[in-house]
Amino acid sequence: MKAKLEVFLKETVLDPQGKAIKEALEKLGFDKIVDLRVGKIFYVELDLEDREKAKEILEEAAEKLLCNKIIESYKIIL
Amino acid sequence: MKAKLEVFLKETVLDPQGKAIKEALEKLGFDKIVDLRVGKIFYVELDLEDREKAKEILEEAAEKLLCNKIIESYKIIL
Amino acid sequence: MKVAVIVFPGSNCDFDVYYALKEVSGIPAELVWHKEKSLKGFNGAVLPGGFSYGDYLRAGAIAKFSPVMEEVKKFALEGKPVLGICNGFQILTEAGILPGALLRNKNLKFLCQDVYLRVENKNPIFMKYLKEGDVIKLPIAHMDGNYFCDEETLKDLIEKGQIAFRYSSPDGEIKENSKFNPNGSLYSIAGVLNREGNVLGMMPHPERYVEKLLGSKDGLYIFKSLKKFFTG
Amino acid sequence: MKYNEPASLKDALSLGLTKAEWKKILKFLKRIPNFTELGIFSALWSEHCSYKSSKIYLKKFPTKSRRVLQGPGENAGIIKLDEELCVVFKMESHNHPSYIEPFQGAATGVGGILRDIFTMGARPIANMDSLFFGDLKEQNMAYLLNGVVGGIAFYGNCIGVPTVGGQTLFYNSYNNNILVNVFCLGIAKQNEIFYGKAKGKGNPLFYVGSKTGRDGIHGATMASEAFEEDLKEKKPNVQIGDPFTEKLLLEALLEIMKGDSIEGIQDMGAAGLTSSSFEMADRGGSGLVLYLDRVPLREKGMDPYEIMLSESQERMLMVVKKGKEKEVLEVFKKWDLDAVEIGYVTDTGKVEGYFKGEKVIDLDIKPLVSGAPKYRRPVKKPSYFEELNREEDLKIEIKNFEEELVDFLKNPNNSSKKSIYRQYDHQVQTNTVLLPSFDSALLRVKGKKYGIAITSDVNPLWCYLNPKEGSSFAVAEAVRNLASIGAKPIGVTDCLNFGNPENPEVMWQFKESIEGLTHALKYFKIPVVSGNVSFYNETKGKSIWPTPTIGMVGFVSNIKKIPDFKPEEGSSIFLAGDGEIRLSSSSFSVHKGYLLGRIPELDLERERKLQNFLIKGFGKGFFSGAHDISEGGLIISLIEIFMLSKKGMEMEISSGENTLFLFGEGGGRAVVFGDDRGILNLSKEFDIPIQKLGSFKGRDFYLRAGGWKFKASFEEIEDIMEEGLSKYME
Ligand SMILES: Nc1ncnc2c1ncn2[C@@H]1O[C@H](COP(=O)(O)OP(=O)(O)O)[C@@H](O)[C@H]1O
Ligand SMILES: [Mg+2]
Repeated sequence: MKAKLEVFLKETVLDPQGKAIKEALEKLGFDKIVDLRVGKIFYVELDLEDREKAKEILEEAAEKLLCNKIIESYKIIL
Repeated sequence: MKAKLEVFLKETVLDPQGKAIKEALEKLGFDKIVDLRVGKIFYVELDLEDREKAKEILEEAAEKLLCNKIIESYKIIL
Repeated sequence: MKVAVIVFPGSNCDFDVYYALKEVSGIPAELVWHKEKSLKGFNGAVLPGGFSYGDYLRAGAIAKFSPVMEEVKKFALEGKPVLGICNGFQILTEAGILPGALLRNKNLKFLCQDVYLRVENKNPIFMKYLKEGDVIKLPIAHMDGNYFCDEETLKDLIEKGQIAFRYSSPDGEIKENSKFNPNGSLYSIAGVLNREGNVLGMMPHPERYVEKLLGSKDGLYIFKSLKKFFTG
Repeated sequence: MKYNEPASLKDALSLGLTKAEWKKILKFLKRIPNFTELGIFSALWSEHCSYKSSKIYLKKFPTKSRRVLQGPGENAGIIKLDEELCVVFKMESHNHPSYIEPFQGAATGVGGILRDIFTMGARPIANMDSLFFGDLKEQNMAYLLNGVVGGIAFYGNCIGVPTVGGQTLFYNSYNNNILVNVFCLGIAKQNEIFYGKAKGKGNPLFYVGSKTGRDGIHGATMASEAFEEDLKEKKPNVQIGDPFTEKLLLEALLEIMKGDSIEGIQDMGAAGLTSSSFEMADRGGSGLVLYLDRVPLREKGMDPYEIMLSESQERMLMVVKKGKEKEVLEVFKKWDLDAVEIGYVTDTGKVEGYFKGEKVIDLDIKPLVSGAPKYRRPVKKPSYFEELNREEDLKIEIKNFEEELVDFLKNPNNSSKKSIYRQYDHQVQTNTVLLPSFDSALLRVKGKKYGIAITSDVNPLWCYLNPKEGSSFAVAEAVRNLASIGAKPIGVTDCLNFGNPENPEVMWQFKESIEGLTHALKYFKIPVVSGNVSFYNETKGKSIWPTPTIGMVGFVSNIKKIPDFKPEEGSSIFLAGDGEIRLSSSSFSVHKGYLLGRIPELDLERERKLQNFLIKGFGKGFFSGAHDISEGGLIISLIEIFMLSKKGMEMEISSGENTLFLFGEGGGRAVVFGDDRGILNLSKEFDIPIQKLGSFKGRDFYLRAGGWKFKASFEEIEDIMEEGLSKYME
């Protein structure tokens, strides 16, 4: 099965990337975009069909490797 | 309203980052993860409530700036 | 004759290029801020290396919207020389002035090292003093230098003679999957030209090797050629 | 606790102050401070900001010479190059943050030291990084190494300052406390220097750069505490580096500084707005009024306590000359940066802070800054000292020379550091004449005949075994590394990394180390102009080895007379200098699992003779190259020369004790080569013992010593030399 894992900076952590991109959009006239933050997304293919199991595995992968919990949080989308 | 924009490498473009992460996961024993690709995700806050309009704006932002169509595709999630 | 060295926010080889042009190669040059809307009085432009806008989105992606880029595009169409080095090359591809894109290095790390380049072209503007098959040594310093384009474009580049340099061994041998193509570029491409041959984009830094004191003068081939083009 | 409510002893203790310090505060104020004011005290009186444990010792350093324009006490030190130009340099640690989040910790470390340099009006032209990690086989160590190197690369490369050298060591002592020391050097015209002084009553005070968030609140206090189990709680302190914004800040400031609108300026480093405002007012003998609601905020609902103590990066505090506000704002606008007037200079000797119309800070500056506590903490000679300092030297038996040598070469301490420095742009700004891999980095100054050399050195093993002489050796080694490219020292910055100062044994190490540094610096007449002390490098009661990192700046009078490492076929390879070498206390002995021994005898006179010999030899053009002998002994030096010259070397060694001769370590020695006759004559003139080891011949590295033999090609040795480190960095 396919799944997605989103990893993003915690709310309170500065996001220089998001800031620079937001400012660029502003200059291009996108005045309706009032906030923008950047994250990573992992598109994962799992060799199983059990959603619970998949979630478990992704959680473990996030905790161990994919998410730097000091500054980031994550979300699993099945 | 809030929206998300996913930007990811086209299938035909090599994703060395995804490959490296996949291999690292393998080494950690994640043998159920058989494929992994990495993309970017933009969390956007729009100053409007009209979904159609939001989609239009994000499409334009993607086409103009956020996605390089030579190598990437995108997907809007409202 | 006068060359504009464009300064984007985050450019950091702007002064190096300026120095190589003006002090070393004797080409009149001026630093031009990216918000400038006109390049009147200039006969060519160099887009220098660095990290425009921090490379925070994709390398070169935001800089392509700088006001001065309209003029750079005009230069490209009018046949005036435009040289993009490193981040400058990335900006040119993002702006669609040159084909292809520059992906993350295949080892995912920034690479600062010497590379050997085999000359693939006898472009009269930039490579007058080089001939096909020559090998020169220049340094690279980038995170995203892995050249990519689709098959059709590659075929086109080859057929139309738009490839300027390819990464090679010191003897000019091309080995795509070896340390001689450190960033993993498609077809070992290190630099490309537009169809008309007046726009060159390259990842290696010719401005870093123009004096013996710093180890090599191979970069001068390009600047001298440019000078010759201007002075006839 | 609300920011404007009265604080208590309990609050003081929770902020890391002691009971005695709390009493001292009450005595100064003659009232109870509110919570914001207490926060200010705790930050300014933290070890990191106040140097309360080290101050009495640091006073001993020599700080003057005819070249010194600014010694310790400012954002960075300044040394004259000629009548026009000067160099501005400093080294800083970012140890704790880098352990918590290696990439961002190291990145913001670089950002911080860069700001210290350009805030003085200098353009940063070179960085160095001195890194100390634990055993790479430890879980997480490779992650820390890659993160730190990645962070330094990210910040330095992006902002366009070349990282031209450094030092990287791996010892168990750093398993739980890695060290990240970053050095930056800038160049400026002597008449365009700016100081961190708030002067001129009525002058407006500007805040420039990134917005303030709740980043790293109390980072200074954190750097003043040992790591305990509650690491997790301290994690939210992590700050994110934004090199792009800093690049804009750098260019905008240097542009403004060409005009005549700035009175004084300082970056907001540790303890953010607190330390910058108090220190600037203190140096200027003035006072400040701050309107805290004008500070640009990134997060909602921040209160004065948080605003004063935030350590958000890429921010500066600036006193502008009255009437020049518009000029300044225009330049910032050009660079798309925010600049906000947040207050003005007074002559009250106070910092007064207002928030929503209420006065929330009302503090006299003097007691807070100059009146900060100073401690003469108890010292005690550690028990290990006598135990390890044995007179008799270690005997190490080598069974299979080639195997053991290759194994030693694969020790990450000896590995080529290429996997690290090729991630650093070391050429941007096109001034780097000698790149990483040389004993010192060398930079040209466009339009001048001279060059600037920099090196960073310390042998922490020696500093552990003998803090005093080990520290003297750190200076001697730096001098030797400079001389090995023909440079004379002109100034020093230091980064003194130690354990917990409340532990008398650590304090003893510190005291001894300062004495050793002072002794050697005075001997060589090199002034200290800036530096940094990092205490509390301790985890669960275990302190790191004393690590006084030395950043030394040298002067090469003729940039053309430097090593080229292109020896002629057949020319000789000489060992220059002599003196005691020992196996115990060598890095080979540690590699073999020993940790003991008296360190070799320190002989500064011998070091000076070698230094003079080397510098003279370069001046005369006798040397094609020279390489000092330090960690790893003669064998490592020879291999490194082979790597640099790529010329075959053939050597036959017949010393009574070949293990000692090849792997032993001591001071005062270097390998030199070039013009045989010239070198031999010069060695006589300088009374330098010299010994021919072999000559440049063929293509391979070929060494024979008694029954031992080692022969390998360049490619083979390159692979061996890279493997030890690259396998952890792929
Ligand atoms: N972390 C680092 N960053 C940049 N360069 C480094 C780093 N570590 C080591 N180097 C470089 O590698 C070379 C060898 O380092 P080292 O063995 O410490 O030299 P030495 O013993 O002569 O001081 C030097 O040129 C040094 O500058
Ligand atoms: Mg050395």
